[in-house]
Amino acid sequence: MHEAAKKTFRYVASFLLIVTLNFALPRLMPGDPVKNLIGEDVYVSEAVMEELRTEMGLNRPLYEQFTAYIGDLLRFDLGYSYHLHSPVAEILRERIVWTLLFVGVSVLLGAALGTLFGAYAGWKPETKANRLACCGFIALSCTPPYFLALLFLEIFAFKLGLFPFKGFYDVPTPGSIAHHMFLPVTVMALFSASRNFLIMRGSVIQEKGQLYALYARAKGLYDISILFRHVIKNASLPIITLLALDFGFLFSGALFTEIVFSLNGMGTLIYDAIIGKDYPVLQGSFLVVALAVLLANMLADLAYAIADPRVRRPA
Amino acid sequence: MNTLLEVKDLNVSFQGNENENKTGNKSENKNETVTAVSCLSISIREKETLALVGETGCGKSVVAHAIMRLLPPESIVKGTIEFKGKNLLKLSEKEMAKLRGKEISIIFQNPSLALNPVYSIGHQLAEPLRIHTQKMRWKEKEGKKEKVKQKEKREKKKENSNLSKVSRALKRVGFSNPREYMGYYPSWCSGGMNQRFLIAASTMLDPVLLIADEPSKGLDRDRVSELENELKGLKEKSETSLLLISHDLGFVRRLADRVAVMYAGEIVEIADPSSLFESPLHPYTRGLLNSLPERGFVPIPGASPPLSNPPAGCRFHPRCPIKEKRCTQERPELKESNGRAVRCFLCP
Amino acid sequence: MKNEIKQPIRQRLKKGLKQGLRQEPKRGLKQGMIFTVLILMLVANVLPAGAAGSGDAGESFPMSKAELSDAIILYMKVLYLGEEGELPEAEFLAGAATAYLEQATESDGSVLKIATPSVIKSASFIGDSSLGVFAHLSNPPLMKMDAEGHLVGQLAESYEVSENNTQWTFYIRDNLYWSDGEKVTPEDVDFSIRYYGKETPWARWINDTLESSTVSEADNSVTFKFNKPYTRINLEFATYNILPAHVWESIESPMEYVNEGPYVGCGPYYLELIDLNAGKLVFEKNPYWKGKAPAFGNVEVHYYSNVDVATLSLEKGDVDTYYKYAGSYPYPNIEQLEKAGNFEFLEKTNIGLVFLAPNLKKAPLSDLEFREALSYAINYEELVRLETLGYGDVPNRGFVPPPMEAFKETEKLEYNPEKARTTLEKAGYTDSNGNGILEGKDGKDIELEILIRTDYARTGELLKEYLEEVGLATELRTVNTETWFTLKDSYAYDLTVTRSTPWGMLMHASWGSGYFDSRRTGQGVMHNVDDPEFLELCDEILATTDPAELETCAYELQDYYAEELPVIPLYWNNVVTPFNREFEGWYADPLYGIYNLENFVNVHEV
Amino acid sequence: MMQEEAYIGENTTQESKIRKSTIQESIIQESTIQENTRQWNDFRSLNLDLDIRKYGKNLKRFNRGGLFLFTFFLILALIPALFAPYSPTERFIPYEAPSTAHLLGTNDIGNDILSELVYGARISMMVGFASACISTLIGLMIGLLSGYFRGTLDELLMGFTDVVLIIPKIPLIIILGAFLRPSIWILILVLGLLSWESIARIVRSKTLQIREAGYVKSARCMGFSPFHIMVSDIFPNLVHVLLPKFMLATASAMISEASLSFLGLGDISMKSWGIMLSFAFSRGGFIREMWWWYLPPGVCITLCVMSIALIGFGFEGREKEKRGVDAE
Amino acid sequence: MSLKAENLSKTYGSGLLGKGKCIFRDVSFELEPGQTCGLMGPSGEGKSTLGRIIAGLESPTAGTIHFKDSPLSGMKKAEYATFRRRVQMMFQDPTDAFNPRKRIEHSISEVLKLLDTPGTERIRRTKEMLKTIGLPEEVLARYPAQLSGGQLQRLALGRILLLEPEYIVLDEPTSALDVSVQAQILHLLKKVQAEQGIGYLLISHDEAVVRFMSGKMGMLENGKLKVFE
Repeated sequence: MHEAAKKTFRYVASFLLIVTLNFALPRLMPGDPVKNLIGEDVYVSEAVMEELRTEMGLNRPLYEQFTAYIGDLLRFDLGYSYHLHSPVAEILRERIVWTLLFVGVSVLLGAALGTLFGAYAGWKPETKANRLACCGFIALSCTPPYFLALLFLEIFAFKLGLFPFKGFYDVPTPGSIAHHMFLPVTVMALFSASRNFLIMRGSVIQEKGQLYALYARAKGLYDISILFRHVIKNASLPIITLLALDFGFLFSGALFTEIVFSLNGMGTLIYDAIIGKDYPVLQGSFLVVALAVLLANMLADLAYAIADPRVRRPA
Repeated sequence: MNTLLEVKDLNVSFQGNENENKTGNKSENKNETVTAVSCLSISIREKETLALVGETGCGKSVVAHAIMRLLPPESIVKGTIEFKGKNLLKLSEKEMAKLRGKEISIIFQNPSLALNPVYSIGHQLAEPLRIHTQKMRWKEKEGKKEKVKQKEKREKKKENSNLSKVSRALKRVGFSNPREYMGYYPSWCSGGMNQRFLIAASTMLDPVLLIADEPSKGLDRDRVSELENELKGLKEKSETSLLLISHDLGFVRRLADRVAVMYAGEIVEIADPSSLFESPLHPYTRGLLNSLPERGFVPIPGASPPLSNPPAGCRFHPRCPIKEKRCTQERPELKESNGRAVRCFLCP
Repeated sequence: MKNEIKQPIRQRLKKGLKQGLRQEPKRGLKQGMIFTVLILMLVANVLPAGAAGSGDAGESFPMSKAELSDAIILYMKVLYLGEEGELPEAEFLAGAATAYLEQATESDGSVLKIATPSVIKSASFIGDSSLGVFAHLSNPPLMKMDAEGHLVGQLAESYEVSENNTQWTFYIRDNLYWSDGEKVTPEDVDFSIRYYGKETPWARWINDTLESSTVSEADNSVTFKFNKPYTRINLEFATYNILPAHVWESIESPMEYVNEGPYVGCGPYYLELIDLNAGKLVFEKNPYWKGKAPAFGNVEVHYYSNVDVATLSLEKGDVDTYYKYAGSYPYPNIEQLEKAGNFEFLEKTNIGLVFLAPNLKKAPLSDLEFREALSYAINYEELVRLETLGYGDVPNRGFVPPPMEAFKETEKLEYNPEKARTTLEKAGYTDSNGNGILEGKDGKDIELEILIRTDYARTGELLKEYLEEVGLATELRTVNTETWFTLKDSYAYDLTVTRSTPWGMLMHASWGSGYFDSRRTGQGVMHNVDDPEFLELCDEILATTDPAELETCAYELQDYYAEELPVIPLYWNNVVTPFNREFEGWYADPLYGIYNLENFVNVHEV
Repeated sequence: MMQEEAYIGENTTQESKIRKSTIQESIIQESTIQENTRQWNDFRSLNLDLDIRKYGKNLKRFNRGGLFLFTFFLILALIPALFAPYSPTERFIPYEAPSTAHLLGTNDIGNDILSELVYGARISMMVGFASACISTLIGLMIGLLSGYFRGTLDELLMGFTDVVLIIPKIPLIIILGAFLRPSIWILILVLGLLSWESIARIVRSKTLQIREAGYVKSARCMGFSPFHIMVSDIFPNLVHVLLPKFMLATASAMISEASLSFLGLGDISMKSWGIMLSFAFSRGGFIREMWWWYLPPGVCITLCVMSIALIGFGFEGREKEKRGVDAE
Repeated sequence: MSLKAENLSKTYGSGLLGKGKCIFRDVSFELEPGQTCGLMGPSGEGKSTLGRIIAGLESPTAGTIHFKDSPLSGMKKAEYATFRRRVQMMFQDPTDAFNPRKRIEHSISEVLKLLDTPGTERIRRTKEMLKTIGLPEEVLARYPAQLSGGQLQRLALGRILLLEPEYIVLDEPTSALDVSVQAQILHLLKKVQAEQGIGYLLISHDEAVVRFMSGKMGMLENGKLKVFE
């Protein structure tokens, strides 16, 4: 129980730190958000700008802004985006659904693909096919993501004309969604898979050298069944941690894929918010991502406790 | 009594590591071949306990792994290992897999690591049952759909019978409430408990040959005597032959029917325990016994030679108190006389 | 919602799927693909959120969940059970898959599709700036600019200005109807203008200066009376979209009003749908449009967050033309499109241009001679060749490009490094310590910091090379647009490369003056000139509506540019718009390029 | 950029396990586990290590390929003049297709692409190595301190590390990239300052392990100062963990640099491969299908990163193999 | 002159929450120079922890250690430095007794440097030490991985002897070794004790070893120490 309390404390501390960072970082950025609000080539008098600044609460002292910010947070009010003309919470709710769909499917596919191939490649690392797969996945993980996305787009959407160029759908039907999401999901899944692959491979190589694997063989298990009956469960433990860590990366890291495929997701939201200094959106989405990662980490801890009996040893 | 296992001229060598050692001693580590076991011949009769005794690094565990064919594929194994008349080294991996766990079982020296940390004890104990009864199920699968329900029932029954078998096995190794322990995981239990689980798992299918690889290593005195009783009980109750590999002379003395002493990859002496311990022939055996506490910790000077570069002639000659000139040049053979064998020119 | 589709892409996909199934060698791959697509469909279907993108979309599912899973099972059977009987089933499935994409479409006429890199970030009709431009089609402003750059009426038939320039009367056309059948009235115009003034920050000036407005039912006119003279109201009102009063009255804060559509409009089309997730705007024909009947059932604006992807989709034929406000189709790709063969190009000199703005508040750029020398150091021809690939011209010293009203032919800028060097020497900038870098008046090495927005990275590189050629050390600082705004506002630069937009060239006292008048602020504005002569000129222009007077002032202004070099234009460029050969009748105005009402009623299929 | 964490890679296995076990089990149990592991390693080294050796060999093949590639790129970076046919700033006819004069053609302002590519190696690799140096240094210090002193300091440092780990990196880098002048040095600093957590964690867990080794205990017992112990006893034994991590940090920094360039946040005065690539996209190389322009920098990034990563993996593999040899 | 432990207790894992696990309570004993005190008990009962506490590597939860009649906790820096030299500990596992990345030579001379021994003196003392422990000089050039467990354990002892300790805590010094080597080490330990008058605290689970070495014997069981003479 003691450890659990410590963990909880650490999570809470992390959360508070994130909230503070979240508040401070966007405000440190240069540029006058009011000007960004008005738009290019428009003449506005100082008085009007001042008025707007007041309206946005940007000219109050920092600590006042901070208390107001915390207060709003407690009311689940993430503020209002003057760029996107909606309450941030609403925007986030809308976008998150899509990003979850997009990222979720990719992560699941990637995890499944990476784990399976990685396990097999780790089991027989010396075969040609596995060496090739390993090279391939390493190469994949070493490619800048946007480069891969653009290449995919050129080949499959432009050259072969199999998939559309942009958007989550053309008309909101499952068919259209599937058709539109195919390429971005493939790209993301490949990335996710390459990470999982390398870890799984290393993990299996390490685990299969353990004594229990040898004992499994001594019990009469044969070749690949040792992998599936004994090694894989041990070896996939680190994947749990990775998936949790991945979560944040995938939320924000989908950015490049989203830009290339013109997807209206969290990644582009964050990117636009940074570029446009849309404080409320920036804060809101950072908060959501950080919370998601925290949550994922907590879940990973739990999952770990369930999957690994070494952790939940009874007193 | 029939001979169950006959090992003849077993040679096991490992290809050394070709890349240079990080510590800088390039010349020493280059392309060396480690011959872990050379010209080893032993036989085990049915219901017999043969002990293989020797110090760390003398190659005794390699023998065990060679018999089970658990050595990595890169190792070079020569000679014959005949088990019930079949040469194990000639069997295919699949055929060997059928033997492992069913006919020949092994208990590893480190029970906590030999058990899979993420599966429950019950699951792991039942595993040999599942593995070695699978063939039946395959046949069932050929049946048609109408048999599916029956099959399911049978499977459930099988699972239940498996469970009861497991709990019986656990009881046998001294757990009064096996059902509770079946839900435990290896990391929750002490080394001694794990040792017993391991024994239970390995003897689940009443193997003809049980190999115990340093079972007493790392255990407390109390635990060792428990283990001793365990093995004694096993010997009495079942038809199992035991190949006991250990460095603990006292332990061996109490359990073995015959003892083989190994030094630097070779067997230097084979004898029954009483004659071995009372009148050891080989100078190494003598030295070894003298360094025991009860004989006043009289050490053998020097250290064991590296297996990668054994001395010429008798491998023990650099440390031998009674060596002669020929000991340094010629290699002695294992000479047998009235039930004992010894590898020394100077011993009758 | 019903009629929007019958895109070639769908058909192509359908064809592709069917062909794919028939092509023996690649069959496995394609089957796998279709299978995956089906699975994805199921996933998407099971996740209700996935389909909840737009409220009423749920009804239009052509297949239920059960049907879908049936299809998948069927498909699996096809995949795994033998070769026989495969084709019909596969065909059925290809049909099933494409049925989703097909979406009940009784087409009436074709669809005009426009690709743009200007992303719509929010479904806010008033709030989103890109959307504001695209909404000209559905809610045209009062005025517009014709091909020659003259301001003419659009919703307004004509306008009048009072003597003292405070009172502007607009006469509204009387054959205009909103898409809900209501007539467009002067009240709508009055409402819209006041509404903007009240609700939007950028039109706050209206609120501040509009004294009164009167609506006359009789001559269908609206009169705005301001508390100070305005001479460019006709231009200003070429940008404000007119809204139906009866709809927007009830909307409290329009900046925050987010709605995916439809919006009532009075143009030839009205905005039917803003679909952020699909990345498109759909315009539907206005049934009450009394003008020339447009040739297309729908107009769709497809936006892409990546320019390359936008151009790829154009090249692919997914869209018919390309539009970017104040921008051209990327020059390097024109050749590619020409090769593709099914595109024609509309080329027009941009009234906006790319220029080099010196920081006049800081030595050495505050020195005219130094600027003069600078102007000789730049190889304009190479810039034109490399930056515009020939779709541009070497600019005159007078800054203003030819298509603008009252353009005056001033001296062409000249590339003469020798002259640059001698000018610098004469002006006292010499390299006395022999390190190859000229020293300034304070004896220190001149190191110029060139601030560039990422779009002009290459220009910056070339400039650096040119300046170093004549002995001026330079440092490039690339910043993203937003940082650039901050830095140029605090005059933290020596030189900066930026561009003017058409509207920017016209704003304030026109002829680009809005960028340089130090009394102004704004995102793209340099506000670097506080020379009273210049400011006076601006005021003069701002005080008159008389064409002749304006022209004189304009000439004077251009002479000022040429003499004082408060800005060094780098190149005049052309706006090149590719359009699908299947359509004809295009024209472009200087302000909004091809995005004007004329095109949407006139362009038709060949 | 995205791969950043991918390279927690093979080490995560050990690391996470150690993390969990240290958290959940008392010190006694930990030491018995360590003891068990040690015994197992002894055993394995004597009898069964060949499997791992084989694996090591396999990795060595990767390693050799990686080393070869890496040396190639390193030579490019060190003496570009030897390989580049022209100066990277020399201008010819723009948009030339590959020819004998210009093996990879010319770009939009007529620079020889091959020369640009060759000269880009130095900058790309410098970004990678310099930022990896920073992050490794920070990670090493934090990991060492928290692993050696444990207790409250450990709690604080690791808590901090956890928080840093959670912060989404890319947006933060974009913010900082936009905020600060996009000079290559700032970029290096930002990348370096943001990617030390995984190194800190692995160093800490390894330090926790080494701390319990006999030679560290003896050193403490003999009165050596903590500083001396850390520098002279612990650090040398961390090198093999650090080296692959360093390599992987280098690789991910290079990818990050390329990604930032794509978003226009790079330093265009330093023509790295990332900048080249971003120009190839923004200046029409991609749509004009000038694959000889946009593929080479992309492929170079991938290959170079891969070579570095392979060396990193190779080190890890060798270490696995080494552990066995040591115990013999 | 003695090393005294008074009422030592140790509890693990106590923190803000939870009580933690008590390892032993109220353990007191005294070590005399030139004598061996054996400490036995089942594994996991905290023998090693007690050893570490006595060697000053860990602090007890309660109780004090007196070295030459001054308590450890109240020692001044200089005093503590002397204590640090005079009380040493030898560990069970010889394979990790030396830094695997350094030659033996290096590890040894580091210790001598710590003692501010001049260069020539260092060589002399190293040679002397090797003679004492009975190893040839070649071992100095080796890495730990190239030496056997017995050799390493000898060297570990030799390194400790350089510091001229008065007490050595021997934590299972032979249990990782083979019987024949164990005998060698035990004899060496006895020889050194006879020569230099060092007091040993021998921790072992092997009764025979303890009997062979020591006069006094303690049994740590269930957190309590029972002493037999």
